[in-house]
Amino acid sequence: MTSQLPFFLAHIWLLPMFPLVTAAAMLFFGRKLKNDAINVLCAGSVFISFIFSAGSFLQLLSLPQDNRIAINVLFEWLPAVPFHMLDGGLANFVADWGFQLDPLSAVMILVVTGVGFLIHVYATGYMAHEGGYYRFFGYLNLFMFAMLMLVLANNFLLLFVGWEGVGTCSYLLIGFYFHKKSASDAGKKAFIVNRIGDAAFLLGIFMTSALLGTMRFADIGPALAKGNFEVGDPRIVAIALLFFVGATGKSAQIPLYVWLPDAMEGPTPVSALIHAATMVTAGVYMVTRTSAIYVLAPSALAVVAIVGAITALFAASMGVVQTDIKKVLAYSTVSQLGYMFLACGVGAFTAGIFHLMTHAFFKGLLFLAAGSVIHALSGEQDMRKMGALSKKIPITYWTMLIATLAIAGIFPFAGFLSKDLILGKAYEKDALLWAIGYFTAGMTAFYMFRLIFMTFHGESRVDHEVEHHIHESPRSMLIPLVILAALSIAGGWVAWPEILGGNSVFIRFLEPVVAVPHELRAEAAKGVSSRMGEIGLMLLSEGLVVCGILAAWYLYIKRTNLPQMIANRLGWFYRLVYNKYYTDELYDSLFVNRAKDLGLALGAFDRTVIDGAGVNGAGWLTRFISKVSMWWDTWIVDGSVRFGARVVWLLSIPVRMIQDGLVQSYMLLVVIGLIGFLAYYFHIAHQAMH
Amino acid sequence: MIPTEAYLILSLALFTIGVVGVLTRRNVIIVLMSIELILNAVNINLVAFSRHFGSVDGQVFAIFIITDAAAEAAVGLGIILAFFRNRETVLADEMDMLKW
Amino acid sequence: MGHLIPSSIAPYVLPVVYAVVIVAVLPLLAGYIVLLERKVMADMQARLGPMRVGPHGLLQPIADALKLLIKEDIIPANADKLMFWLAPLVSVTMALLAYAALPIGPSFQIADLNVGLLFILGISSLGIYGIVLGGWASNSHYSLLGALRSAAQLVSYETAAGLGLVSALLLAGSLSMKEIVQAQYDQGTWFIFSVPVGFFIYMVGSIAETNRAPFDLPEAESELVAGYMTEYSGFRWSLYFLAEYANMIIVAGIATTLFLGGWLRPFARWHDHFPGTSLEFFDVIPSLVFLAAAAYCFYLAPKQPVQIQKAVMAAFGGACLLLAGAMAAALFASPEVMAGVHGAFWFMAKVVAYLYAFLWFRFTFPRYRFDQLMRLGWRFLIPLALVNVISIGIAIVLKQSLGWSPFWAMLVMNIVTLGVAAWLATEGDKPEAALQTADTES
Amino acid sequence: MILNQVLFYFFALLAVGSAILMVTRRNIIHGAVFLISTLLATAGIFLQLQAEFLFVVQIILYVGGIMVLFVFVIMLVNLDVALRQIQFNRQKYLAAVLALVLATQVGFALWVARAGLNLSNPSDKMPARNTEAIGDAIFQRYMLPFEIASVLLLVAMIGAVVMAKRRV
Repeated sequence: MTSQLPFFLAHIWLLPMFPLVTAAAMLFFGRKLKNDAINVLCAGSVFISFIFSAGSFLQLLSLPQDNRIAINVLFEWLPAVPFHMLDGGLANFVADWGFQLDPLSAVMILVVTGVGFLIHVYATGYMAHEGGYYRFFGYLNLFMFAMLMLVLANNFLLLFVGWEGVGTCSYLLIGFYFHKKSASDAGKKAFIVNRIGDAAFLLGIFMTSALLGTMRFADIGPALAKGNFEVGDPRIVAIALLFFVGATGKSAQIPLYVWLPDAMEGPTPVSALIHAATMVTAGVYMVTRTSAIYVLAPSALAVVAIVGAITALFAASMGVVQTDIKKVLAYSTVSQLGYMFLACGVGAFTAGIFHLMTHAFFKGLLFLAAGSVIHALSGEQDMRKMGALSKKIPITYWTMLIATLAIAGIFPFAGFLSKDLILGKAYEKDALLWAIGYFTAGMTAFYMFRLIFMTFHGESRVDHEVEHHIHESPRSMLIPLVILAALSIAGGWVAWPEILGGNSVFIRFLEPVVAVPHELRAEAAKGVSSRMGEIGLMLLSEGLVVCGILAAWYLYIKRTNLPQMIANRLGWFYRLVYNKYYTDELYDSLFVNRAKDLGLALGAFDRTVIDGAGVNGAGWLTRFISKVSMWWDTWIVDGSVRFGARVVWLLSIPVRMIQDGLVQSYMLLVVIGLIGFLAYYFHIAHQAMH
Repeated sequence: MIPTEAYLILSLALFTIGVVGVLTRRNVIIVLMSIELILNAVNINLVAFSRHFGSVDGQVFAIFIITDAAAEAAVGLGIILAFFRNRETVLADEMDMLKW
Repeated sequence: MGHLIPSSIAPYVLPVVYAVVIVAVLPLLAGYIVLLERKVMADMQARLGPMRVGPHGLLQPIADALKLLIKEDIIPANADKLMFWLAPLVSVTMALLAYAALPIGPSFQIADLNVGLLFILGISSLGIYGIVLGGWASNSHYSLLGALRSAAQLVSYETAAGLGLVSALLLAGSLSMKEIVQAQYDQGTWFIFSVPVGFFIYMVGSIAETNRAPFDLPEAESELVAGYMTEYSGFRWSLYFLAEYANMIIVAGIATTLFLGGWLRPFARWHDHFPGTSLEFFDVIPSLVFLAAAAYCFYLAPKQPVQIQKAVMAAFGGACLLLAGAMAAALFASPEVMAGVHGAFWFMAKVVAYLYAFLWFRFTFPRYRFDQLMRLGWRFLIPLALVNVISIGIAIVLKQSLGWSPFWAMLVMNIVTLGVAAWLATEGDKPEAALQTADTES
Repeated sequence: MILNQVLFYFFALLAVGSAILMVTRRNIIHGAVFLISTLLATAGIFLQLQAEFLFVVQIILYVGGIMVLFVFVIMLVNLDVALRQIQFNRQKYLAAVLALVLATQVGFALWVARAGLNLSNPSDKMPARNTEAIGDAIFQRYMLPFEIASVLLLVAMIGAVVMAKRRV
């Protein structure tokens, strides 16, 4: 079918290859290259793939509405093997090296390559003075490759390849400053926590292939239809839950969110690209990709929604008390991801993807701006040592302010549209979920403006030696900021809701690929809910947001000592929240230390039983046997040999006495022989005479 | 007219002395000289018999023996010189490099 | 007087007498040869030479002999007594022993061995032991070096000299001295004219054998003090001295016998075959010589400063007069006596001429270096002698088998030999031609 | 006749005595000298056996050639330490005894054979001119051995030169 496809769609598989090539180049001979060459190669390759994805997106648009899908299979990865499914039917298992482009992955590749390119450009400025420049960009390009593989895969197995690839790259990049213990620990933490989710995800994949007999996304829908499972089938629920566990791992949801705040140890562009814009959203993508399964498992959907809502609330509450600027952004990322899962959980997968996109814009911008601030303050991350920077670094200030307004959800900005879409859907599903999301929105506004005020306003608390050389970042860092700011403003307009007289193009663009729960489908058939309700919801949220902003202003500009008093007032709760609800300690005491104990026990077992009894015993036995055989060799074998040699030596004594190499003794022997000969001759003659 | 056996006994005596010298002396040069002595005894023997049988063949053989003695002395002394240059010794029982 | 002597020892009487005469006369002769040498040297160097002892030093040899005999006899402390005592004895004994086969006249010979020539060569070649042992026994580096040098020199040049003699032997066809002289008489020519190359080779070789200049390296005063004689003194030294001069006379006698016709007077064969010709005056030459000597003595006698010297000079003149008379008387005695006496005269004359050549060379030629000496011996003389022998053999074959005349055969082959000699002379002067004489030099 | 016998016994005693001294002397030079006298005595024996040519050859070659070579080498190799060293090797007594045994055996053979060979009265018909006779024998009957001997001498000469070279 690839034959009649236009060029870009026929060659999607090229898309991940550009970053792969440059990554290989970096990792193999990057050490030899100059920084400029590295910039051109890496950013250039990402830009090329961005152009490529834009082109393929346009060509995808040109296709007819109902089959906007392009699949090209390079080759069969695992050859077709017939096997028995759970229901006994015979299926042909096939996993091929195939790429698939449909509206969902099109959005994803646009976000990934676009934001990725901007962040590459930013990184060229941010990392300019770091060591291991080529290493950093090599990892970054490798991540781009893996992420594109992830979003372009046409089957679970290939998606899992990308899934693990991004995990590996995130590990490498978190631990980029491997000489810092905290950084390497954070990398390890991220990796291990992800392992849990990945294990579940892998189980889900197995169950899927066992149940549906296929791995291709395109075949899942038909397989489900052919298997005509009724809604709530426990096997489907199990698959859905397993997938969701995988998603929580990758996308930092409760209970596996703990790795993301620590991941802020990595360089800021990494935080922006991987831990805000792209990778952490892979879970959302995956859930959306498998929405056909989820709609058959309402209970799983409920779990997703609840977990997402609670995560959003928890993370927001933790973000309120954080003082490290990047940590604040990290918790806000977690809570925004919670929003997305909330959307998915209530069945509004398209809303989730929409929020994913807008979030990629403004959260990436926030991280980059924060990085610019840190850059300006030469490495300072603690907000209590900032303040009154708005005049000193205006561009950073304004772009960050825009992003903050966007994430807070002020009316025309992108965040407003996506978040209110989610809230609307949640309200239609369940009021409690809506309430949580609503409250979270307020907290978001509060802590984000707390960040803004503490950083840019009030009186300066910057150290003096730092004070002197505060400077605006270079142009290579500012241009991405500006572009992303523009996107944070206008990026959401592609889904301008009908209520405000728009037509949500984006939603309808995504409609064909995502499934919709039956009751929603029924409501949709029943007709749109009351306009006034939606408008009211919007106004309510705007009001709450404004309150949050004012509270932040009051606390951190007007009465700067008040936060401390509040903290003292509700001490234990503050401490609880400030210490992140002791989650890490809890996990440590529950899992980590237990695992360590298990390791110790196993180690003891190894030492005592396996090493002691087994290995050392075997060694001792071998040595004993070898001693015996050595005794045998020495005394019996060698002994007999030496005995033979001794005998020969004894027998050869006379010969040796003869063969002494002295000519005169030889002469003596000649004389002796002569005498003997003469004696014999006389004997003969005497006999002859008689 | 002196009987032939007198010459034979003389040559026997010289021969025995030569043999003793060859077998017992450590100095290679004296060993060589003893060999010359032995050859000399043989010469006496030959000449005595040549007179005994009234033909000169014995003397011819004596001449050949003298020739051989000359050759042997030349080569032997050459060897001794070379050996002495390398080993600083002319003792026969220190020349045991054959024994390896 | 034959009946006085028992027949058992009759054949041994005459040889013993001859031997006693020779042993008695030889030292005196040697002494006077020394005097002659000094006089000739002085003459060649425009000096007078010994004049004090006796008129014109005529008694010098006796004085020297007395001095040597009464001189103290030193034996070095570390010397090997036996050898030190034996060596000069060996030298002089071998030198004197060689005279046994030397025919001074047709009848004046101790023993006519049929291997006479070889006997003389062998005995005189034993003289080397005197030198080598003496040099070794005196336990001195100079002596040892001199001894080794002279030993090497003798061994090298004996070969050449012997081969030089062989060419004459081929012509003579015998080893007996008498027969050799007889062969020259029969062939009517001295072999020096038949084989001049052989004579030349033998002459050089004999000079080297007797350690005379220019081959006197073993006793080169300038290099090693006096060679093997350094540690010797007094009587032993005089024995060496005597041996050396005896050897000189021996080689001169051999040369005379083999090449110069022995006791034959010039043109002997013509004289005997064509009696009454103008050659008769050879008979009176001996008497005339001695008469002239006597006259010179009487002429000098009055000129002597001292009375005693006048008397001595007159006595010498008288002695010469007696000899002249003896020579004249022999003319009228039996032919054998006449031949014996005159033969002895002619033999002595030739020997003295040969020795005069020795002295002449000594005073005119510079001394050789050792490697030059060896090169000359091994790379020129010996090959030349071999070629000479071969060519003489060819000449004899030409003469006997192809019936050439002896004159032409000898002429052709000698020309060939001389050509080879010229080639060798150019060839032997190659600088790298130094012989492997490492042993003798170390 | 008497003089003949006197000469024979003189020469014989001289030969044997010097031979014994040659074998037993400590000083090599003395040994060489005694060997020389032995050879000279032998030469006298030859002369007395009417082998004049051999007598001269003995003197010229043996005494005048070979022994000179010996004395030479002795003087080159002569070490004072050699005088202080032990002169006889370990097997001397055994060797002497065995040599005597051999001598007795040969003497026994002689004693047995003397009658058969009629040794007591040798024939007295030697050719008069000894040298010519030997020459004829060598150059006619023993031509080939003579040539072989010459080749042997050549080989020996080359060998000696090679051996005695400074660095071989």
